[in-house]
Amino acid sequence: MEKLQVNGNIVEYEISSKENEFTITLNAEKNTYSVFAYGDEYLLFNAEENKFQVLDVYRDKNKVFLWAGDEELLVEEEQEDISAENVELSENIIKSPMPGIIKEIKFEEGDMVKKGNTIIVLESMKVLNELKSSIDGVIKKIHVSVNAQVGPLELLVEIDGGE
Amino acid sequence: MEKLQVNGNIVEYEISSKENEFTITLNAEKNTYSVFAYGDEYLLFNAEENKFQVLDVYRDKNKVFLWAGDEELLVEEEQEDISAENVELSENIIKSPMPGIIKEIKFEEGDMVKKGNTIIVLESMKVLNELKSSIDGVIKKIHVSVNAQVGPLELLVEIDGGE
Amino acid sequence: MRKIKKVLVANRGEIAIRIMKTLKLLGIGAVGVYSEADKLSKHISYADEAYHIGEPEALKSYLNMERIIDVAKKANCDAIHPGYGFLAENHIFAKMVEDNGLIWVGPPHDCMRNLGDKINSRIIAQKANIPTTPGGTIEDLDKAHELADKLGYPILIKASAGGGGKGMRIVHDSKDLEESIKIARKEAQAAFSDPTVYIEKYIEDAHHIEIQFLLDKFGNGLYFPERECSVQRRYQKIIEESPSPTIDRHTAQEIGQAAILIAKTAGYYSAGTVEFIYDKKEKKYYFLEVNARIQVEHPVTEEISGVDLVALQIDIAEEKPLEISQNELNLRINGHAIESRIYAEDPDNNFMPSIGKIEHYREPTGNGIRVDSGFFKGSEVLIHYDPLIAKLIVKAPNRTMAIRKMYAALSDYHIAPVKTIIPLLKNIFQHEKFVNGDYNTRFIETYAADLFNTKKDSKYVSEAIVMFNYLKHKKHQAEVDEYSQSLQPYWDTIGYWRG
Amino acid sequence: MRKIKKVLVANRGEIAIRIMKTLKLLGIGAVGVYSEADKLSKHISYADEAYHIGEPEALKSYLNMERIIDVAKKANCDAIHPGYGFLAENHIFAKMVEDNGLIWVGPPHDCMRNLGDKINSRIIAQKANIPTTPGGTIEDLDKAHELADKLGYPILIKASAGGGGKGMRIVHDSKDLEESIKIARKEAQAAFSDPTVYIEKYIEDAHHIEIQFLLDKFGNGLYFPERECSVQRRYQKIIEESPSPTIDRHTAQEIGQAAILIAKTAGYYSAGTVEFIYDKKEKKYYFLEVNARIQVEHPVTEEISGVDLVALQIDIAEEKPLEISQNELNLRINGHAIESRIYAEDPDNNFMPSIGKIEHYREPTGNGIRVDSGFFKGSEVLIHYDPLIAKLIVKAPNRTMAIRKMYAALSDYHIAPVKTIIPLLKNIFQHEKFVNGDYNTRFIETYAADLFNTKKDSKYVSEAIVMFNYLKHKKHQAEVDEYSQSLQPYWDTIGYWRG
Repeated sequence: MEKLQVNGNIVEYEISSKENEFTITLNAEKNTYSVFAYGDEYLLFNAEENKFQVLDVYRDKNKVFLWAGDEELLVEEEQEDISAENVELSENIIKSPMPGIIKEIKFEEGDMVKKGNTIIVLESMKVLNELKSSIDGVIKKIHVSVNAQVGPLELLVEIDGGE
Repeated sequence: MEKLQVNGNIVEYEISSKENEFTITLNAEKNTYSVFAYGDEYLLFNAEENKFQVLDVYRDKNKVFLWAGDEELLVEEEQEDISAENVELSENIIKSPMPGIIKEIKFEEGDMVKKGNTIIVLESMKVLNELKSSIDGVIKKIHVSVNAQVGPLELLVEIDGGE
Repeated sequence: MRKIKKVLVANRGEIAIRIMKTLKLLGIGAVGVYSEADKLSKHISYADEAYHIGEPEALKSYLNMERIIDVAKKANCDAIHPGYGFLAENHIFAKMVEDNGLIWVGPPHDCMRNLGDKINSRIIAQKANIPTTPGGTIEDLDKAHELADKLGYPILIKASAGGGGKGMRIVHDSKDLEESIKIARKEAQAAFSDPTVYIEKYIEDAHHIEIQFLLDKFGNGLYFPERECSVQRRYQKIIEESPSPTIDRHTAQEIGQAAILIAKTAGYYSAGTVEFIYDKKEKKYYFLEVNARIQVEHPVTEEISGVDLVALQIDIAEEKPLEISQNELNLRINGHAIESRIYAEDPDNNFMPSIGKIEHYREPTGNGIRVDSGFFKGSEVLIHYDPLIAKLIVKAPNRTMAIRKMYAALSDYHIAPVKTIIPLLKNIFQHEKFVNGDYNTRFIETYAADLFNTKKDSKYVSEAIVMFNYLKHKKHQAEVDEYSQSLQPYWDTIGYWRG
Repeated sequence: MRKIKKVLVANRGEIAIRIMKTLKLLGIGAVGVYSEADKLSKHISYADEAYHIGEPEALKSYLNMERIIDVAKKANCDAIHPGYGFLAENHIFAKMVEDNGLIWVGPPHDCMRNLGDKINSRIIAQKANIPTTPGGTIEDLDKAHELADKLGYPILIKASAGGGGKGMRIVHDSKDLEESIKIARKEAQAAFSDPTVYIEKYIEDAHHIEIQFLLDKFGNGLYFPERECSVQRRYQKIIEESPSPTIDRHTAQEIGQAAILIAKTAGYYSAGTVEFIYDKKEKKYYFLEVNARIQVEHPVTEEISGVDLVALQIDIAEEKPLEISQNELNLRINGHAIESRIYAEDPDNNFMPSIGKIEHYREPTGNGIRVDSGFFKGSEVLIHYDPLIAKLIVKAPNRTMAIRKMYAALSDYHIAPVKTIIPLLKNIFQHEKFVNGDYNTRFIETYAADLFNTKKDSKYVSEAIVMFNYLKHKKHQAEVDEYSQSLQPYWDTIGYWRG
């Protein structure tokens, strides 16, 4: 059995191939497809069922974006889920949700803040975004200054939750 | 001096390059272009004159088709002109001007024919084309039969001009 | 009224795609068919299902009536749309479709039979008191000579079952008459399985003007503004525009009404076109023939009127009445539309078809630019079928803007290494006579010296040479890069590929 | 009358391209400008000449008035077209353009000044006896509280100089009023260099209905069928359609006439749009603001009317009179058009802009599908500018067909790895409420559960896995092929490449 992530779901399958012909077993169902170049896309033909499907693809390292019919799919090699360990951290820090320019910093290091207080005002594409604290605590460290340009997911502010 | 054929005309030029910057001297005029990828095309920027030109290209072996502005250009490595020796031959033979199917052969080997006589009727894409003799002479050899499918520039009939 | 749920499109290429697109918009299932040679052609991807129907040769696939009807029944279709060409004007097939309990998206088969015969269709027009070109049938060679002499050379020989210039010959001298009749009969036989030909007067300052019309089953009719299709090569249209720069609005209305009259006299319903020859010198129009099908150039009419002719064909086949009046239609017409046919032919070599694979293919895009194409990168232009790669249609507020848009769009249409008539088309749209609307059916031959083999000096020689050298460099570089990359195949680290 | 020969287009992206295309059709020269970040952006290739005007930051390039006017003079332009955004509604720039002897392709600058101030424009509408939403200016915090309490929460705070949702805040509770006014003032200052904001009643079943109009310098006016732009995120439109499914033809006419009346009262000429809020429950419309420019969504109107609004802006700037009457225009309207804005934003992550390079880019094509795009493969979505990649416009004979065409076109629009709102748009066009024309400005929030993060089971899992494996194989194979090819470099036999 091999594994891939399709649209975030892990899928187990078996596959074998001969030239451009691929036989895949998925959920106990076996299908054989021939793969052809078709303009800038691909055509998969399932001779047994007389069914064909056109797919446009883009490969980005070990991810493949596919467009088939009215769907867009994302196929990836299975990856460790690393988001879990970040969840806790995210409580104590404010990261930039998007690239932008720091327009205002409402507190200083050492200030007490409450959950929901706006800490930073970030301008991105002419819209002001209020970045709020998700906990009660004390501002431990401010990593940016007003008018600084920041990239996506940059660490802006650390807040000490007091635990 | 280097040579290339542009739209069939031989052009002599000098060229040098550094990274994506090309300096070309043509007809005693010197220009420097920077080449950039531009979508699926290319953009050539002439900084000195603040001029740019978008080019679409297709390379077929040692030929390059280019599209620039409202022009289509063909650039080739210089080639020997081999058409001269064929001129004489073409008088004595009939070749298929395009792929098609032989619908009718109006003479047999040994028959006398006159200049302008239709020798072969070739059907291509549902249109009947009359292939005529360009000399007076005798049919020496017929290489095809009725209903045969022929490719482009295949030898169909040889005519002996009597010289 | 009846509801069509699934249609078999008995065609290939751009027209099959164009029909299937409308079927989807109407929520109707589309079934495609393909010959062996068309296994990977563009049209099948627009079908919900597609079926193999035989060998590449049209006779064994797209003209295989039994096979097509079998597929339609097997796939549970309730109707067949024939497109143009192939079986579109075959009344035997139309009848066979209906005898098999399927709906024929087209005119009644007996009406098709009557109109399909050009000699007979002239009689129908005469019955409707619409003028026809002087001419007549060929009883024997002597009578043919007599008629031709009376009309005066040059004369035209035309296939009675014909269309699209097939089986048509122009004869300049009585000594060529016999041979020309013979050839025309053979061509007619080959193309239409009917060798009958007839003779027509050849009009010198002739304009090909045609009227798109619609008739529903309740006698409601609509005629659209005329299309002028005078730019032709080998008697086949390559450019169509609407409205025509040749005739005035009063004449357009007169011809439009004549078209409806003829169609009604013939007992027609569905979409159709009446073709006329307009003699500009004499300011007279003559009935030529009725095309009892959707035509190649129908998009020109769609663009200036906003209607979807295929959708209306379906409506009529579903026995719905037409919903707009002639007056409403007249008032909504706006702008100017032109179509160029992109044929895979070498214009500088007597329009020799250019067979082979399209390796480079880039379509123009933009507001008011429509490309109805049956090809993409990697498609083969096949010997078995018409060499029409695509139709390029532009729409703009007026004729001047439409011509400029067309010229720009043609410049942006990049096809290689297959040759196309794009260079000729570009020359036409830059030709003063065309731009001034001053052209007739002999335009291409008259101005051949301006239109063919006109290699101008290029403005981009330096750029072209730089590009050639750049590509050489890049190729070399790519090889070096690929080589070093192959030493550390990131993608294949797991290396579990099984052959 | 005066003749414009060369126009500087003071903009970037799709609107710069769209304007330049029309200039070419009119035989007018097009001069482009670009910031450092836009050196290789798509719009410059549509210009006959293009000039670098400064750093990526808009303030130092596209908003650099002196620089732009310098370029226009240097390039011998006789007019400037501002597009939308940037300097389009800057009356100071408009005046500067005219003071420099150039033609401003837009309304008179004093009229722009009056209308640009939303508070003032409400007064103009009231003078023309057109209803405005209840609300008023903010003198001090107490008065603001008083007014808000009178209107009843929620209320809207809007920038007087504003547009496009910038500087706009909805306030649900009096305790948030002060902070919201502060934020809105800052946003307004940042976006429009003017912190003035005002308060408006918030209408629950609100529809954003707007009227495109044209006025020439001779007092001739034309209004077009209304556009409904109620589908919004962050108070910015993402879908526009015309005609609206909400109002009837009588109301449309009434609102159209109101628009002309307001524009005339303001002393307007050129193209413009009057925005209204339509309260469906109360069947009442209120004047909102005038957009004194060409708008993002103008193609929707072009598609159903056949006019070229940019060409008509040029005509009016050339002091030509409008050539068609209101009645002629009304009668030529046909079909239904919809526009989707393709923003580079992640709809499943609070519309976070998705910055970066577009590596895969494939536009939909076809009859009645128009893509006004400023991007291609390799383009960067830049932090400095609006994340609008393109506008996708469809036209079809009716709304049902238009929605189906839009859904198919969105499915054929392939962009990666930059995220776009295409998945959201597809969900909207499949949503029963939208399909039934039953939506208002709160549509997206109301049906958020249906529209976001809706991962359906895929029908193509097998095909996707096969393709993944095929590509792996192909990559491997390509490396092997390239390697063997590099051993016999056909192309480089002469080997004369100099580095």
